[in-house]
Amino acid sequence: MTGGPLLEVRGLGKRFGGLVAVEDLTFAVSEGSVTGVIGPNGAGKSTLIGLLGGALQPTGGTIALAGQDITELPAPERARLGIGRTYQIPRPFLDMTVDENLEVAQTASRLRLHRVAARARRGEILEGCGLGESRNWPARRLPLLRRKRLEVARALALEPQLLLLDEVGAGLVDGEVTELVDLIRAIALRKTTILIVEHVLRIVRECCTRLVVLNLGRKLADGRPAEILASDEVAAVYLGTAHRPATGSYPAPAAGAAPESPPDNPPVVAGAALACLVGGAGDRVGEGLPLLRLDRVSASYGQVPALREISLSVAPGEVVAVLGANGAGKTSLADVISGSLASRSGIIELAGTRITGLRADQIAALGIAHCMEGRRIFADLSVEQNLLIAARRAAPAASSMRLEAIYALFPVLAERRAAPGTSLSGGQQQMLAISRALMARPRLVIFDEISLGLAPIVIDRLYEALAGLRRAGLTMLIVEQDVDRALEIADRAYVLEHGTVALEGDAHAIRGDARLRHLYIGMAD
Amino acid sequence: MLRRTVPTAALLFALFTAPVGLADEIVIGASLPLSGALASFGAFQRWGYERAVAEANSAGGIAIGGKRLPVRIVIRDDKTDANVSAGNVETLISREKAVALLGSCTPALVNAGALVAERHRVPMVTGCDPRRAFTGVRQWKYVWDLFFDEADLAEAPFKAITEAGVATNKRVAILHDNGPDGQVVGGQLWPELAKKYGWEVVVSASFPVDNSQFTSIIADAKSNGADILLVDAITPQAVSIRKQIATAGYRPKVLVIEKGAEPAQFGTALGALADGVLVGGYWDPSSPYPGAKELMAAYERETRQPGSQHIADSYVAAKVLLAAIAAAGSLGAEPIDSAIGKTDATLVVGPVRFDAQHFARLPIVSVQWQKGKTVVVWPAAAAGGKLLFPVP
Amino acid sequence: MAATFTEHGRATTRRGLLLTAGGLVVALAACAAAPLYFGDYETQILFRFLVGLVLAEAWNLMAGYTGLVSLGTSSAVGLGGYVLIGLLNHSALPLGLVLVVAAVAGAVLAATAAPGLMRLRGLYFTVGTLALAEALRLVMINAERFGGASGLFLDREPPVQSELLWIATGLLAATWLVLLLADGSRLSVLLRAVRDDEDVAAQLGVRSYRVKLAVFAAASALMAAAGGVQALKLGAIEPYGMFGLRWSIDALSMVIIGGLGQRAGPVVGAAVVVISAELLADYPEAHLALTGVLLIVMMRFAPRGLVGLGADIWARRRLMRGVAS
Amino acid sequence: MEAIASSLASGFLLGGIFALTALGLSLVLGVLRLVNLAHGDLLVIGAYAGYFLLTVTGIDPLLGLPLIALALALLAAPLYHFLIRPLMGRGVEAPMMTMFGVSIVLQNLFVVGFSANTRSIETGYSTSSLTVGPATVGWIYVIGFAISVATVVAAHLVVTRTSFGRDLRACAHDSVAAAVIGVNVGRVRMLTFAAGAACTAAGGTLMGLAFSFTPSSGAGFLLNSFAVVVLGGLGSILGTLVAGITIGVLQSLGGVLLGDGYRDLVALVVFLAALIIRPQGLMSMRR
Repeated sequence: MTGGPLLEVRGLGKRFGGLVAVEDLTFAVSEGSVTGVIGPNGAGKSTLIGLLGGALQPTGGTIALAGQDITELPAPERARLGIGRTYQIPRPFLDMTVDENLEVAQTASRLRLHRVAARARRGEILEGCGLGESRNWPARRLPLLRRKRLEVARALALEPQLLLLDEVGAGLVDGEVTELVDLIRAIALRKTTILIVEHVLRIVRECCTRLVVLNLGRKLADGRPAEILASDEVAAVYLGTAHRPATGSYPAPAAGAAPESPPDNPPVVAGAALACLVGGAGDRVGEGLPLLRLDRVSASYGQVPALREISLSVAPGEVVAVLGANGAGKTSLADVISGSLASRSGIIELAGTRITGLRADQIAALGIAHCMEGRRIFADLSVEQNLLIAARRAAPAASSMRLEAIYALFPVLAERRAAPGTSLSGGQQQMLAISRALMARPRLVIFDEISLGLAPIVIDRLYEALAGLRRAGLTMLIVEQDVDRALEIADRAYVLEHGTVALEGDAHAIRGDARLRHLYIGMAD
Repeated sequence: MLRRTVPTAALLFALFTAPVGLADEIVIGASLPLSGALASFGAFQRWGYERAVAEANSAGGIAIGGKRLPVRIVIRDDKTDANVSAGNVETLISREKAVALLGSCTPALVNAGALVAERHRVPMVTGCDPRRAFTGVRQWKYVWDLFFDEADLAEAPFKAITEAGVATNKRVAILHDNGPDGQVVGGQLWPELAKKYGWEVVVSASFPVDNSQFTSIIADAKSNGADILLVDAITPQAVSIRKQIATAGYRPKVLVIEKGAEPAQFGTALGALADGVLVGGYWDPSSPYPGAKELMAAYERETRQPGSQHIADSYVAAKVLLAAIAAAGSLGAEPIDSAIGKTDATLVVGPVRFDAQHFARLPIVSVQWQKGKTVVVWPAAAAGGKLLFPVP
Repeated sequence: MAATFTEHGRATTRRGLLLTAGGLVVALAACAAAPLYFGDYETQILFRFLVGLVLAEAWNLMAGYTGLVSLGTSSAVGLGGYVLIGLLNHSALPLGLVLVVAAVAGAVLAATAAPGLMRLRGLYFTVGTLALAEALRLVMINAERFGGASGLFLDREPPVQSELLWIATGLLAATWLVLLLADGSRLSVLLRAVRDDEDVAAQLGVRSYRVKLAVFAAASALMAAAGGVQALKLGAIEPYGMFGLRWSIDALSMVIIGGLGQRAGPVVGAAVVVISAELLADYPEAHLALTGVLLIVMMRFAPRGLVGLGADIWARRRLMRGVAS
Repeated sequence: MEAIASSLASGFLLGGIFALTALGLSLVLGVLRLVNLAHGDLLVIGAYAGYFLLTVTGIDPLLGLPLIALALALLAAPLYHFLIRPLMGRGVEAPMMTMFGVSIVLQNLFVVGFSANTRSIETGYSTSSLTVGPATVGWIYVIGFAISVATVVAAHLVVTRTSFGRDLRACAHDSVAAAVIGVNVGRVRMLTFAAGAACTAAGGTLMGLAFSFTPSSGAGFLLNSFAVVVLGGLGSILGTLVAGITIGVLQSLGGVLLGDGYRDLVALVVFLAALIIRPQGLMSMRR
């Protein structure tokens, strides 16, 4: 099935200023193979994709494609040689139709297809990627999952020799992953060489013929997937030990493998120490009265409805999970509560006070903190300034007390308190984002997709912190892709579908509800 | 689409084609810089033009074919842009059916409009365009200009200083803008004259008309010990230059600032710092010509603003044009044009007679700022005071 | 014209494209025949409209199609004007060829500036073009060889009004031809890809630099030719007018007022700007202030330009009618 | 020698004043992403304010500087509220064109209200000179430099050290995230716009003292400020100071070497070159 080396990377290095992202990396990819690149956050995986695709220029080493040195070639020329790539966060041409998105790649590619043949080929690719129906939709209308497929379809329209897939599995639920695996296998059958950067180990395990493990920009291991995934060393840096393999997305860590260098050794923080971060002590008084109540709230982005008449409530001290497939309206719900998306109708109340129509900052002042999707760390502020900015109207003594509590919760932030916020790794940025939400001493925190794109060990770390906050009595609304993680910590859950509540109830009950799984799988287009 | 567009377009065109000059009035047009860098000139000219027209109308209008017709002047703003000036003149001719035109100010704006008038064979009388800048464009047939000759302006300070018999080291520094007239006066004439008068040019520099800093040239002039500083610049730059001379600690004994130092605003802006500055002028209310004092008095009474010589040449240009229309007794371009050419009158700026190149030369006097006022110091015949020397 | 295009500025079908082309030919024929049924005045206004429209279409080609928002229109206009007058005065080339050379000069200017300017993105590009235009103006003011601040005069008589109008119509025809190519050919997806996301386009094999350069050069060529036609009409040019910021602002405001990226935007915008400037010039006391107020009001209440506003009103009326029936 | 020294010293000091005149443009560009095409006209307002303060009330414009700044800030706030705020989030062109409209209206108001005459603020110190070693410079340049540097440094401290500065930087980077953590983005933007106008007005008064001005002087001021802002890096405050002084010195070098006619050209060419070599500006690494 595999031939000679199609891609050869020798001594590849990339520095950003003083930061080493990739260092002295050497590996080869043989023709027709599916190679997986795995590693914890900040290992340099996305940088590698950038270097191979030509978006980034290496600071050392060479890259050869089919024997030709392409190190100096700019991105378009590499694409014309047959390197196609996808983006981790999909970047479709929003103002074009799905079909036109593919046409761009065809028009620019080295193959000059006739109009009719090109059109037929696009149809074929779109069908193969499950986008046949949306062919003439504007890409703007596509939900996230379909955008991810469009990424792949568009890269395929280049008729690539080498396809680079960057985290195509991130944020997908089980059923969706199955479809993706089938798709990748189908592509591989067409003799396209594939390089996958992936966190979702199921994809790696089921698709790859070979694995490369990166850590801190260097190659840690290289070999057959079964061997690599069984290796203690790999398990230690990559998988951590804390999390149970609940869904099968994560392989069981090798027994007894202790992490050699745990990223942030989680100290146990007593609930009492966190108390200064939890506002709304008085919220408990009126037992039975919800802290947050949404009554038939609708919202839309432009003409596209995002939420339809959603009703929901969160009691003081309660942890509520909001679940649902991509595009179900979870993030819109979070945005509507915090005021960053205007509602069109319905009522939102915080402890009986109507907050509908208030500005985001007014809502924040009333005690709702929103830890937004994508972290949204302020690049121009240091870690500590990122934290302090959220402690508004707090006396200096109170803010420093909160800072201390945060630093106890996430010691790594204390170490890097003077560093610019965006110089942190992805996991650390997420810690900062969570901490920033807490600094306001909120009565209610909305956590939106805090696990997205993070290594399992980091996610473990974050959820431990959330568990601590729960013990301290913090009211939380957790918007999460990862059903098991969320249901593990939540008291109750709502499952959204097409902007409405499809299912709600006790976390236990939801977890066992057959409809949950059905909803998810049914959602996968 | 087209079904809708055509009627709409037709309607729009009809909207601004409506009133054309019927034969019951005489329409003359002018495009003036009422906004932009030269807006201050435009304001003076507008007043001068309108006053002349008002006088004609209060005298009962002008007789054409035995019938006295009122005069209507249409003024459009050219925003100190030559492209707009040309466009305005076109509109004045084609839409307003102006039988004759009055000019804008400064060579760039005047010439742009004048070329359009010439092409459409519509007579135009203008001021504000010095001899070489005007006659250098082409041999005009329908456009007439009354203004000073650069040669006269350039030589006036030389004569004034020489005749006053004051002692300088005869080292001269020249700073001039590179506009058409600045180039002629500062770039060509002054160096030639310096040679003729036996002065030594130690610094000669040009700068764009809208330049704002002059520290290098001034420092250069200062370190070369020039007693005489000749400057040619428009008013905003003239004010800046005078201030920068002071801030550089440079004290020339003779300071000439052509163009820019003429209007009253120069003195207002600089106060005592204006004193001693020499500038050539073609008109002053104290000029010994009929109506000079009255004209300035009328301006200051009506506008409550200090006046300028530009009210005089614009007033006279309009007077000449109206007189020519009256003399022609016709609204035809040829009769009016030939009547303008025959102008021979002594008006508020002095005797006006056009030469073969369609230019009427206005005599130059040298005035000096003294105690916040301008005083004619040369020629002796017209002088109202003595030359202040050295510059305080 | 607008009807046959989608909102994204692309002809949906080949038939639509042909219809559009047909409509444009009719419009051009109407312009060319204007001197027959219009008086001098209307012909002059039409000429101004045509020159403005060419600038606006060219500007829209850059901003609306590839996202290059330029404040440097005047550099190409001025260059075209100077090249035209210079060549007419000092060579025996026929006028048509001189106009072509002026256009080529514009393209060369773009190609020369591109290696630097194209490195700039977004606001930086805009500011860079502004700086380029100002630098060029200052060079011309100081360059005695090219007449310095006094400028140049055309040695011969300029063509008569109707001929000028035909030349301008021809230039508009060329402009529309370029736009039809940009709209209808396979190139159009490349243009829009570069506008949407240059990095992604590059990863798909689009040589975005070349695409942008082609657009920049084509637009500059058209602008330079328009400058040439304007100079031909004036017969006298000087740097303050030909390289003035006004050209840049005019082109930009025409497109913004008409509707950025809207196919009919430049036509509507050019008509509004030229006609309102003409009407308001009759009130010299107020016209500048009114121009400013008009611009502010337009920005506030018609952010997608008049074409966008019209489309919205049209859509709402249809909706209302739908509800009623 | 003496001429060169004086020229360079003047350029250096003037460059400091340029930094102040550009500061407002830089702030507004950084926080609101607004290309303020009326910036030059705000400078002219500052100059007129200084002029009329002196001629009408007799208050020295330098003493009245805080008053002028405050007045402009109060004028700018409604301007933001009614014209710019509704356009935020609609791309750069619409607010840019709005400010161009404001610029046209302002120029027209100047002509109507104050006539088109050239003005200059006349005080004793605005025309007296100071000689240090081989260099002679105007007192006003020295005073203006001191005021400008003090203001720019103060602005830098406000932005980097205060909680308002923190809010401001957060808004500049991600206004939605800032709003969600409780920053009143609208208020921060309005204050930034007003503070920018205040700095601009102060700069305008200094320009009026050092030079002359007319209703249409704004365009020249605007281009100069643009050069400073871009060279310094959009939105960078200390960068503005460094860039202002760099441009001032380079202009003087250009003036000395090629003549004052090439002053602006030299600055523009350097500015273009800098823009192309380092689009982020000279000081973009750290604020």
